Amino acid sequence: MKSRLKQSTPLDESVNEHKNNGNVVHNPWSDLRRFTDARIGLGRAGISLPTSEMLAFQLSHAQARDAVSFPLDINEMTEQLSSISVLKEVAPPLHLHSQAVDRVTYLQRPDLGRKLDENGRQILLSYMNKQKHTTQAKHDLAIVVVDGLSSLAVQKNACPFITELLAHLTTDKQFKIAPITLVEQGRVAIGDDIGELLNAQVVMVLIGERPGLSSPDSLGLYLTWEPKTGLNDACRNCISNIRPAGLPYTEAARRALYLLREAKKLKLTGVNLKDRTQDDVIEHQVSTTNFLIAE
Amino acid sequence: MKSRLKQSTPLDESVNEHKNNGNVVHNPWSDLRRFTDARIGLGRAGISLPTSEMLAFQLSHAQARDAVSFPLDINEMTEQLSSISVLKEVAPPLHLHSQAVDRVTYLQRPDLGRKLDENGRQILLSYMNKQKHTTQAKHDLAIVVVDGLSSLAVQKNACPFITELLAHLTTDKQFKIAPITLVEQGRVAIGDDIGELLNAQVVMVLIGERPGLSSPDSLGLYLTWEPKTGLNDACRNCISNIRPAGLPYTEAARRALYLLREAKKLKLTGVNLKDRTQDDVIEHQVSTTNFLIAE
Amino acid sequence: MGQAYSYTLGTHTYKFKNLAQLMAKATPQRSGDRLAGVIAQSAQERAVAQMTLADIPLKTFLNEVLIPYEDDEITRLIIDEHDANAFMAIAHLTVGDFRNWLLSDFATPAVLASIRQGITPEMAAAVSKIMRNQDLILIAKKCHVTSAFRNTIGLPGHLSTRLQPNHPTDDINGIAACMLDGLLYGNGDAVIGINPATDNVAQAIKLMTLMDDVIQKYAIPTQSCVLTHVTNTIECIEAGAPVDLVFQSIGGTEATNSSFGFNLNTLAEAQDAALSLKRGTVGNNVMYFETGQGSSLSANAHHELDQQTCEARAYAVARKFNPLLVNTVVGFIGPEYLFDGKEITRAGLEDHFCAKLLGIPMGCDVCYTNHAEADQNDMDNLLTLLGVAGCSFVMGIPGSDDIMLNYQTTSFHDALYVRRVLGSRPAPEFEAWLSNMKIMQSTSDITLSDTLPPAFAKPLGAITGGGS
Amino acid sequence: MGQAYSYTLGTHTYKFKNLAQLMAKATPQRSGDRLAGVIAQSAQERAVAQMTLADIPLKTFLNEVLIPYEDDEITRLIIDEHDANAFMAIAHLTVGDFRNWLLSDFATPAVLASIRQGITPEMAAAVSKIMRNQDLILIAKKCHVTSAFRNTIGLPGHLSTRLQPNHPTDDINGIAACMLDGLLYGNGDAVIGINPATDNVAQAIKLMTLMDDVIQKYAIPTQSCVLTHVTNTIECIEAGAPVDLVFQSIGGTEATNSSFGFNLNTLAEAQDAALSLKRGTVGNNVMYFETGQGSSLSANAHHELDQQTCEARAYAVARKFNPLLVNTVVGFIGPEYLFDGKEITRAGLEDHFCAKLLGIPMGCDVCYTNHAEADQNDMDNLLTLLGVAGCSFVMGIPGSDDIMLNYQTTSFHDALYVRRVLGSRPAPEFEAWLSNMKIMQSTSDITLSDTLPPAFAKPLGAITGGGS
Ligand code: B12
Ligand code: B12
Repeated sequence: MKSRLKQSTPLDESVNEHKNNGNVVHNPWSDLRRFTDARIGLGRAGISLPTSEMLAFQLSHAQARDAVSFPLDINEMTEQLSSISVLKEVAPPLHLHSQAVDRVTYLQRPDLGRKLDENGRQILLSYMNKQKHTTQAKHDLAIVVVDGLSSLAVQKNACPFITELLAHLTTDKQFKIAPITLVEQGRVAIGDDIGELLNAQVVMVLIGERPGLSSPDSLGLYLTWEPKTGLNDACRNCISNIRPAGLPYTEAARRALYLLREAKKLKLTGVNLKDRTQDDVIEHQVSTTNFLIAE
Repeated sequence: MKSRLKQSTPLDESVNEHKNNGNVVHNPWSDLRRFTDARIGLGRAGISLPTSEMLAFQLSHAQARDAVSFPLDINEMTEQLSSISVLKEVAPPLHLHSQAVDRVTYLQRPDLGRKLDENGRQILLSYMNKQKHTTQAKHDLAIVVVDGLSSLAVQKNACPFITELLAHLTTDKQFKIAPITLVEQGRVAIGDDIGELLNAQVVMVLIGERPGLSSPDSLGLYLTWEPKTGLNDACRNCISNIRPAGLPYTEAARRALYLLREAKKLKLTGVNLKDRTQDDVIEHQVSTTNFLIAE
Repeated sequence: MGQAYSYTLGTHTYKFKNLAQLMAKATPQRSGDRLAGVIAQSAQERAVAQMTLADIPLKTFLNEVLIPYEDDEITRLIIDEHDANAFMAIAHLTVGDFRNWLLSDFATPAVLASIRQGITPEMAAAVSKIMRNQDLILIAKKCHVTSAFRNTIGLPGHLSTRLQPNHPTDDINGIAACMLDGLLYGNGDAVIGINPATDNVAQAIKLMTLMDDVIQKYAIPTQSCVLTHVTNTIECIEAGAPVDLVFQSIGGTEATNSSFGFNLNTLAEAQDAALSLKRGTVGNNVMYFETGQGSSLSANAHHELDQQTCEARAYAVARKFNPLLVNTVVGFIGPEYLFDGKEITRAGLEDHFCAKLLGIPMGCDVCYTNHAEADQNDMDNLLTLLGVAGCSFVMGIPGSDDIMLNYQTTSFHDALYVRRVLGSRPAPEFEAWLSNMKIMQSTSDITLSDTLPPAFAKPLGAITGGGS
Repeated sequence: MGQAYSYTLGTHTYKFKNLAQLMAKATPQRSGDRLAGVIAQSAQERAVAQMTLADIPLKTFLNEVLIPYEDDEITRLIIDEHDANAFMAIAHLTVGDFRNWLLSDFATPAVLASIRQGITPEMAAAVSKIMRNQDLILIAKKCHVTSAFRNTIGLPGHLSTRLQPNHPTDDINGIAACMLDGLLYGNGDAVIGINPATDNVAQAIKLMTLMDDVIQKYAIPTQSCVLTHVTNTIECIEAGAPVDLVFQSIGGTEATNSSFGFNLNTLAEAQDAALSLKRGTVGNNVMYFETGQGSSLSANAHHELDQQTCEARAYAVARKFNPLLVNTVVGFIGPEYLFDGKEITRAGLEDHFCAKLLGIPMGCDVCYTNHAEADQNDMDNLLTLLGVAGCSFVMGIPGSDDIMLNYQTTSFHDALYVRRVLGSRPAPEFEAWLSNMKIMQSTSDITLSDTLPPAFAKPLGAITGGGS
């Protein structure tokens, strides 16, 4: 995870727009934006945000608000997921829905977003019933893809991440993966309902985090051991900010694999399962030297 | 219009509620409330409103909000109006509706509240057509009763006021009154549409003023000479606050009659027609002596 | 009507057919503009309109008028009285630059005062549309506008109040009772101003006399006003009534004002008449105007402008007549024009900012009606924000409840709250009176006397039999 | 669960099945309480509940607990540590009287401080429910709460900021860049506090070291914090990391906190560990807590209480551990709990008031998410109101945009705005540093240097090649 050298963004250009006129004081450190997407070095008019920055912000906000209501493209997602090669051995994705019937309800009723609707229950029950006849109806891992607050996040990042993850998981032939479920209007805890019905040892929820102003597409991962309806968040682990401009897929997959392995070892997830991936990675053992303290 | 001696209201009682405890400073002049419904002499906690007064206000506000959405009882109003003896000679009240279909629309679209809907137009046209065959289809006065922002105001005050008014008007046999119209979801200017269709020389709109915290039932009167669609408020005269605790019916009628008479004389209403009723009333020529300047 | 504007964002090009439409679409959301059909269709369109507006040179507003010069006497007033010298300091700026410039440390109170006459209402409206609430507050605070009659209004760190003792039948003792209540709560330095229930010259004179008697008897350094129609007030003056201030509701288009039954000549005539009475002691500002977003649209006199632009244009009318007081009655008309507490708050801050920038002694009737989505908490918020912004005055009414106009505005208590919490003081002449009369124990930390001030004990004793 | 309450209004009798329900129904409207099904069904029912609540003696809250003593360690904490002596001064009051008493001139800052330990969270919540926003502001301003570590937070007339340099991958230079930005905008006196993207002890230590290095190198009189789980921080301390403050999100019920994975013992252990490091210079307050209405309901751990009452109970947890900082992250969770700007504003003022009344050094993360009905103007309003109320600190983030937590909070610029407009100053030790470092030209009128402060010119020059 080295500092990424960023392309200059629209922010950078707009800074100079009102340069000669409006008495804007520029910040000589605006150059540091190559280290971060954060809105640093914006300059100031008196002590206030310069006009161009203020308006750029307003525009971003308008766009982020739209992102919230952007619906998940089920067909495209199903197609994407079906094309993951390792998943070809697994049953095709199942399409589920929470008890929140639409976006407005979803936003006002998080409780409903946490519960699978009856139709979904039936889909899973009937799937499991069919399984009973062939193999033992148990799964080592259920991956649940949920729109959450940003369908964009899921659409952009779920498949690449799953691909990366499975590339390493399937080395173990004993490991049994449940069919991927694709959930509309869901919250994190809906993984408990689904994982339980799928009789999964661990459920991994991939969910769209609420869209940020500069990060409308951030994917969150929540891992829960022995999922069942009614668990709380203390029983889960989380990996956040999975997206190209955040935690890269490889790195996220590495952490997820670590957590999966440890969960299996300790037979739990949650507060008592600590992510110690960093401990053994050379890259992160290096000093915290940064430009501010470098001599 | 002498100072009314008011009954003690709930306000008066609540003042003493928290007397011994909460460090409320009482105002020795709270007695002056007999001169006004205004919330004077409330006392203070520090410099703030005492709890009891604050909560009484909250309750009034909750109730006033309800008053806005209280619908006009058409049947009761029709009955009331029909029972006015002088009106027995006139055709029964006509029931009309503005183009604002419901309360929500009404509140958001004052433009629609100003326009008669098509159905209403037809009612008036057909009424006028029928008249053509009998007498000359002209009216000296059209009285239009409109719910406005307080149906309560209309329900309580329109009939007593009209009765009072007509008691004096009908002395003149030549004076031809149009059938009273009863309008739902209307604004003042809807009188222009109606007056024009009824071919009235003057239209008198009686409308529910927006409900106040202590005066949910205040009736407004607007007089417009030669009404026709598109006039503005500069062409009208207004008498406001007609209700028992405000301008009494007799006094309101007296003023209305004055304006009607002057309008006829000057052939106009509006800014150029000044209410000079007071000039000739002894009661109002007396000095402005009040307790503050009395020796 | 002027040129079209466009802005390309990604692949989409937004078009604005003229400056008026661009202004309207750049305005923060409010119900009146939706009603008028001039509002932006989405938050994104609004943001783009703001960006487009930011790039427009201030000069444009001198060349491209929003209502034709021939059709509207307010447009003529704005253009004819524009001060090109004062404008020079900002002539090179775009709207966006102008915001930066106003926020910059260079724009001190003195500098801001020096350019006032170079700013047109439309420039003020335009720059306000691309400002956040904090900008509106910060800059307004730097715009010092003072005016005077029997006391001085608008000094920095001061907040005055209009004592509004309305009564549904104009009952003399009812009104006097409210006046007493207000005075004993330290209110009334901006003006003691009655909205008469009955619109009648004799009535107005009666009320003027009442207030004048009280002001004289107690030697109160304040002024009175009966908020009747300007033509009535002219008659009152002719009849020899004690008129301190001439009132009129004003709007930002000629058509609005003609629906209110007056024009600029009427106001000039009234001002002359009032000045001729020479009743002011420390100053000569004799006019009192009320404004408020929505009145033009309500009179169908808005020429497709957004309501905030119409409102700002009303300040050109006000400015012409050197008023003592102007206030926006911001939530008065109702939710048809400003839907809820949020819209009322925004509008209040905009109006105050634009007026102050233009050099108007602006106060605010922080208020709402019972058909609006607003409550006392919204008023507390706006009152506090305006206090911080240096608002010249607010209303003071018994217990917030206007029993005649049927709406809620700030109470006598509210005024003391904001004075206490911000340390803002009444007009200095009035403050001295409050101390002398022993109404206030301390005017610096805003504590009231716990006992009845001696001067008022006597009349009260006579009528109440010694208090309750 | 306690007795029932009723109130007769006209012919209608309103019934409340117990104190918890009465409290809930008396609460100003918000979406979370609607979601929980505990909200009043009409404005009138709410008004009646408030009137009923106003008549309840404060003593009742000591006898009638809202969550059973046996079931909840926070109830036990509240009851067991209640200071009967401090309570004496107010023991005879009802909730309604208590409001009057708090507003009265008798309740000076010193008196208010003396009764703190006699007030329970439920009493504070109850009285706040019958207060208007202006009351919440006025009284909070009188409650002075100071705390100290390497500087002093909460002095009257001061406003501090948490510098929040979050980065989605915890990139060291990305974080350092935000820190620099914040420091050069005069922010960071409350704490420099990072929310780590990755929840991992090694990672936390890295970030702690980073901040400690900077604080030491530039001798900044401030403290650092990594907002990781309390159990992680304990591990960090054991590993010898430079921990200034221990962070934890806390809620007002035992079940909430157990869903967050800790209990009171965990916090006690962490506090001991942090105290053992003796890193404070001017004080020993080593804890930093975050709270926010909605977290209990969200964890289904609200015991049918309204969310504001749950929130106030969290302050009992905070108070137990003498924190340096507590802040309510008021719009953070989203519209599920606080729907729009109005609800966020009310909640922010309530939380600040209740905390200050209880003696907690309260700050506020004035914020909103993109799925809420709120915008920057709402934040400007709340920020200003909290500034007037004497809020201890607010957040400072580059351009308001948290690129990791995905929400908008106050920016470095916002903090300067509120300081300038209200004259509130940074913590005195930090203020001196800002002057010495030539970051601020003048700390009294909040002007920044136009040139790069010398101490930072060098590292910047090295990396940027001399500025842009
Ligand atoms: C709201 C209001 C206004 C608003 C109207 C805009 C709007 N869209 O509502 C504004 C602020 C613009 C306004 C202005 C004035 N008003 Co006005 N207003 C009121 C108020 C508070 C409520 C009216 C109401 O509820 N109407 C009922 C609703 C359901 O119908 P509506 O169709 O929406 O209302 C229309 C009328 O109310 C009309 N209107 C409003 N005021 C006036 C005044 C006159 C003289 C006329 C003819 C019409 C008129 O405007 C509305 C839109 O067309 C009343 C007080 C009251 N308690 O009623 C005073 C009141 C009617 N107004 C009054 C006055 C004096 C004025 C002004 C003349 C003040 C001035 N000196 O400039 C101006 C000009 C009015 C005009 N000629 O257009 C007086 C009238 C006294 C009288 N007996 O003649 C009243 C009674 C208040 C008072 N006592 O001071 N007003
Ligand atoms: C909102 C939020 C919260 C809210 C959750 C309440 C709610 N109703 O939303 C509150 C303020 C209570 C909260 C608390 C905490 N949070 Co949090 N939170 C977030 C945030 C900003 C957004 C989550 C989101 O959008 N979820 C998606 C929506 C659609 O689904 P949802 O079902 O509504 O969300 C649920 C989960 O998000 C869950 N949740 C929230 N935080 C956490 C943390 C952990 C470890 C777990 C397992 C679950 C969890 O709570 C929600 C309701 O059940 C994320 C950052 C991000 N960009 O995602 C951080 C984030 C997930 N939280 C984080 C942390 C550390 C915490 C705390 C442990 C902090 C602390 N030291 O106490 C606590 C305790 C959490 C717990 N165990 O319950 C970290 C997790 C780091 C990691 N990799 O493990 C994140 C990534 C932020 C960060 N980097 O600091 N959080």
